[in-house]
Amino acid sequence: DAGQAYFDHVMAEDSRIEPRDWMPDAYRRTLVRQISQHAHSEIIGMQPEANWISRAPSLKRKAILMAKVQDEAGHGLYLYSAAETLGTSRDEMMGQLVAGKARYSSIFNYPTVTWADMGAIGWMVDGAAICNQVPLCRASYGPYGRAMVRVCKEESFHQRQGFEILLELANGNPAQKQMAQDAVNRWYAPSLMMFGPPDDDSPNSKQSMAWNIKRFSNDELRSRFVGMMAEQVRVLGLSLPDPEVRFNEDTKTWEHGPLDWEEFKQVLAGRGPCNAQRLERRRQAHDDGGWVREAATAYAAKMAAKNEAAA
Amino acid sequence: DAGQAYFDHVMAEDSRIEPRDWMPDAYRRTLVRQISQHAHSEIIGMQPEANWISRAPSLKRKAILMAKVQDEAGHGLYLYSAAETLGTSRDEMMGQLVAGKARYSSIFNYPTVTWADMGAIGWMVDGAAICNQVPLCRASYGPYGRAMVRVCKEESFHQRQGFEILLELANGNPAQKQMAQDAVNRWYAPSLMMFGPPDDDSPNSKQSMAWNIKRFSNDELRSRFVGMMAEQVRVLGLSLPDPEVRFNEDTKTWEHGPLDWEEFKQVLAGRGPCNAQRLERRRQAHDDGGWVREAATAYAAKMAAKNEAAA
Amino acid sequence: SEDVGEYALRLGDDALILAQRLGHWISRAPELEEDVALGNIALDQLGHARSLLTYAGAAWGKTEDELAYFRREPEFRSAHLFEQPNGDFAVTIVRQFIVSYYQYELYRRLTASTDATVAAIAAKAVKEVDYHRDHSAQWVLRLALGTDESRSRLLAGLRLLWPYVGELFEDDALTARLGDAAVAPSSMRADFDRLTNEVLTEAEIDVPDVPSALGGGRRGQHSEHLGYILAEMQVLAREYPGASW
Amino acid sequence: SEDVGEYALRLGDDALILAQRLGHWISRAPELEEDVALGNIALDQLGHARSLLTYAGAAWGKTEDELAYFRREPEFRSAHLFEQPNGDFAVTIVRQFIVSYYQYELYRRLTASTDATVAAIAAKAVKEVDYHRDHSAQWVLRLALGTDESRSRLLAGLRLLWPYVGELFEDDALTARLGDAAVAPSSMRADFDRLTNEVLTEAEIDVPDVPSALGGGRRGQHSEHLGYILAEMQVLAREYPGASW
Repeated sequence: DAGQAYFDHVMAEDSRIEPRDWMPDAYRRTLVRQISQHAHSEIIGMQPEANWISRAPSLKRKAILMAKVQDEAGHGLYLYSAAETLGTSRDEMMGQLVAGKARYSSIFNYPTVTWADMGAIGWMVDGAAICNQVPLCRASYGPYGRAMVRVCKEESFHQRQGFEILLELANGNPAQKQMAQDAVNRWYAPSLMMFGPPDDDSPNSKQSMAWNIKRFSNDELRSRFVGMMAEQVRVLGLSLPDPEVRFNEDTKTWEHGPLDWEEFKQVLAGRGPCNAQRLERRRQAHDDGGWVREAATAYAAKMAAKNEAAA
Repeated sequence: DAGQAYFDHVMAEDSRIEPRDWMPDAYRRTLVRQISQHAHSEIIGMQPEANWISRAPSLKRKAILMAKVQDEAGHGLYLYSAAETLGTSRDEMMGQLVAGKARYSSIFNYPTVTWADMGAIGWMVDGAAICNQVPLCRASYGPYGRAMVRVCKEESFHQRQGFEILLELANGNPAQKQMAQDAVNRWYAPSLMMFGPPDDDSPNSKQSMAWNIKRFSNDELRSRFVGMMAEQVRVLGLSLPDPEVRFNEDTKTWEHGPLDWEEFKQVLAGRGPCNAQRLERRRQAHDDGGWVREAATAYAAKMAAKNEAAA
Repeated sequence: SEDVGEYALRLGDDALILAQRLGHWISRAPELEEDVALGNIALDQLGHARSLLTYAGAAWGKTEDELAYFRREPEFRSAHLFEQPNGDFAVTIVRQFIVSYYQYELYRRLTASTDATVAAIAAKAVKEVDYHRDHSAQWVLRLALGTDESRSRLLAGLRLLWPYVGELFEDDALTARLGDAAVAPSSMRADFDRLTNEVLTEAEIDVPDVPSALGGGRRGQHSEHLGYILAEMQVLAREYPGASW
Repeated sequence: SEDVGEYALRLGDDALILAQRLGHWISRAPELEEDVALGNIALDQLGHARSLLTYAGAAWGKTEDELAYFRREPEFRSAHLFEQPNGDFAVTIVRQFIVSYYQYELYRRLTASTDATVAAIAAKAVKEVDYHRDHSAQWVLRLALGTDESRSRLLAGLRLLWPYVGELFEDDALTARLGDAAVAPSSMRADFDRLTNEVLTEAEIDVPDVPSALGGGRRGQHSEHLGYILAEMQVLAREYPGASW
């Protein structure tokens, strides 16, 4: 029919679908899942960093960290809004998250045990997120692509700040340098796994590529990321905990050592060090805030009725 | 009548009234007020010391402090039980406390801002309490007197521990010694005021003396306490913040400088540094524990019904 | 001068401790918009604290971080209100309501301080604090007129925190000596009362009739809360003295 | 030997961190009897911690206080369960339920340790822990069968904390090397399961079907909570290094 034809045309042209356009149900469902997972990741991703706001070792770093975590709440807001244009409400998506029925990026189920983790998250985790997200700025669904443009701009700022934290530590006293290296060691493999399973084990990728909501394969993105890390880690004077990282002159791609996909699956299945804690904390904040949201709604209704009566 | 005659006889003999004996209403009311105030003081008095359990600077001190605060809960239990024999339930008394309708010793409305306060509270506050309480071991109401015997035994143990804390600090580094002196300075006047207003401003004392639930006047007890402090403070190598403390050879009593009774009244009226905080914390614990007490009651009822059915 | 330094320290410590308290809400707020809003307010306060502590430090040759991380409790000059725990959202809103109306009056007057640096810091701060005022007043109305539960929580918050209002408006020798470089705290009380009252009246609430707490923060006598705040805030900086971050 | 020291450190850190957590309840419990009971348990745990840390310290020439107050986070050996926040009373009871049944099996076996000191500490501890077991089991029953609210809170607590059970029963190279001086953690699991199950069955509750958390406490990899616990616990001692108290 006409809708499908227009949709196919948009895909072929690599142009954009907007909220009122017809779209296949599966496209809509996939997008809602992908965007809401991304939004959930921003929200849950606030926790590991919020964990160090109160203990940041200088006021400047405290301000930068606070602003960063706050930006993540903002990203969550844009992304939930983008998903809402597809007909699913934020309440519903939040409900799925606190009920433990929605996914978010597994990386946030690792604990932040030292201040250097603030650097490693910024540099590596945000770095990986950027590699993933820059192509999404051209995603075929308009509101999603536009949200990603804003998100990516802020993320690259965050990545630079993370790099600076590590640089300062790497140039600090031996204990600080050790703290930085230790954080890089701990976050290296989990950040590589952020790109998802290897291509030969990634069943949904093909359809998402056809719909222009995925532009590069998991392994392509991972390789690009490894290259970025390998170059920048030298500036830091630190090292990656993977002796097999190298540039393959034949394939012109970066290669890395084997990853423990068994651990990845464990964490994904809820057995990460902080899965229960992250979810419980979100649930608690949601539950504790229930009476506040109710009050705001009741007040808005009263004011609306008053204005109505006055009009 | 016969009840009054027996009661008067007991008072004259300085003997004891027991729960089933007849007693004047005013005697009963005064006792309930006095014993419950004492119980409340034990309960509220846990807070200033509990404030340092988590930060106690050695494991030995932590254990001693924990045991002390726990003992105070125990004292609260004995005293509420004694008051209950007069026909007022613990629930009712607790209800009055959390509603802000009952009094407790004003001393607990001062904050514990350093570790040395653990020493000063033990040495001075418990010291004053003992001066007040030892005569109450002979109170005319039996259950009260017997509760006081147990309380006093533990209090004098606590006082020695407080003295030890100060002694250790006074013999420590200069900052520790300063911390000790500073705590003694802060707790000195409030602990003297624990004996209540001067005799010429203490309207209820006379009746309580007649009923043998008060044995010495406020000023007599205060003077005795000042003497005790004046002697012990020399062992500590510290000083009392009152140049007018001296033994009057003529009257054979200890004298001290003027006290700021205006501040005393302010704190009594709720304007102490921690009045609101202490009450709120007790209320919070009481409210938070509501569902637990309900569950225990419901469970007990179910078990009773089950046993009934089985019998 | 040291007097101005001491004065900047008071204001800076108020802002720093409040920022520390508010920062706890980020990732725990009742809705995402409030994670953002409370985060903004915390950032503003932290910004004011940094300017004020930097200026205060100049009097003693110390940096903002030396003042924030290496002073002990009695050296802090924050008033008790700022140290009070977050409590539930209503308690936080009440604290914000008192603080922002107080700080607005303060910074508004300080824009005319005879001390140019204080005046410049105040000129920037007053605009931000005006937004904080609006944020807290809106929430006071929503909670007061929203549901029975929100109203009763708000009233409880007001009773809990109103005792700490008095300390904010106490004059002392320092503010007297500083004259027009500072503001006499008592001179702001009438405007504070009038403006907070307007909001409370619209919220159908009477000013709580509660006794005033004793205070003492400006002399380094603090509530029991400050020790915990500092233990957490300073732990890492103190573990690596002299390190750069 | 250092191996026995390391083993004592594990058990001592478990007890120390738990005592620190439980101590918070004193003056905050749902009823006075529980202020006393939880205080008793905290004191028992602190006592065990002191014996164990004193013995552990002997291996490196350190005192109990040097170990408690001057180690950093990665040097602690507590399992994650002990670090978990108190939560509401139900969460604390669930933590106690797991801990006390685990510690009972542990200390019961350690009374036969080939290390005489470990055996002596265990002989004293097992009696106390037996009381902790009884206390927690009674409360599991009361909460499970009391009211709807208490049951649902208890179930939530079980789901929250059961993931940390696995770590307690993990063998590693150290426990293997120690042989009969220690207990192979995995060897206690069956008895733990059987005995906790008896209580849960009476409480009409199924063992929660939740994934196991990763753990790592024995290798110094801790939950995010430990840093806060240590910041508070160590603040004063670290402020005056070398001081005597």
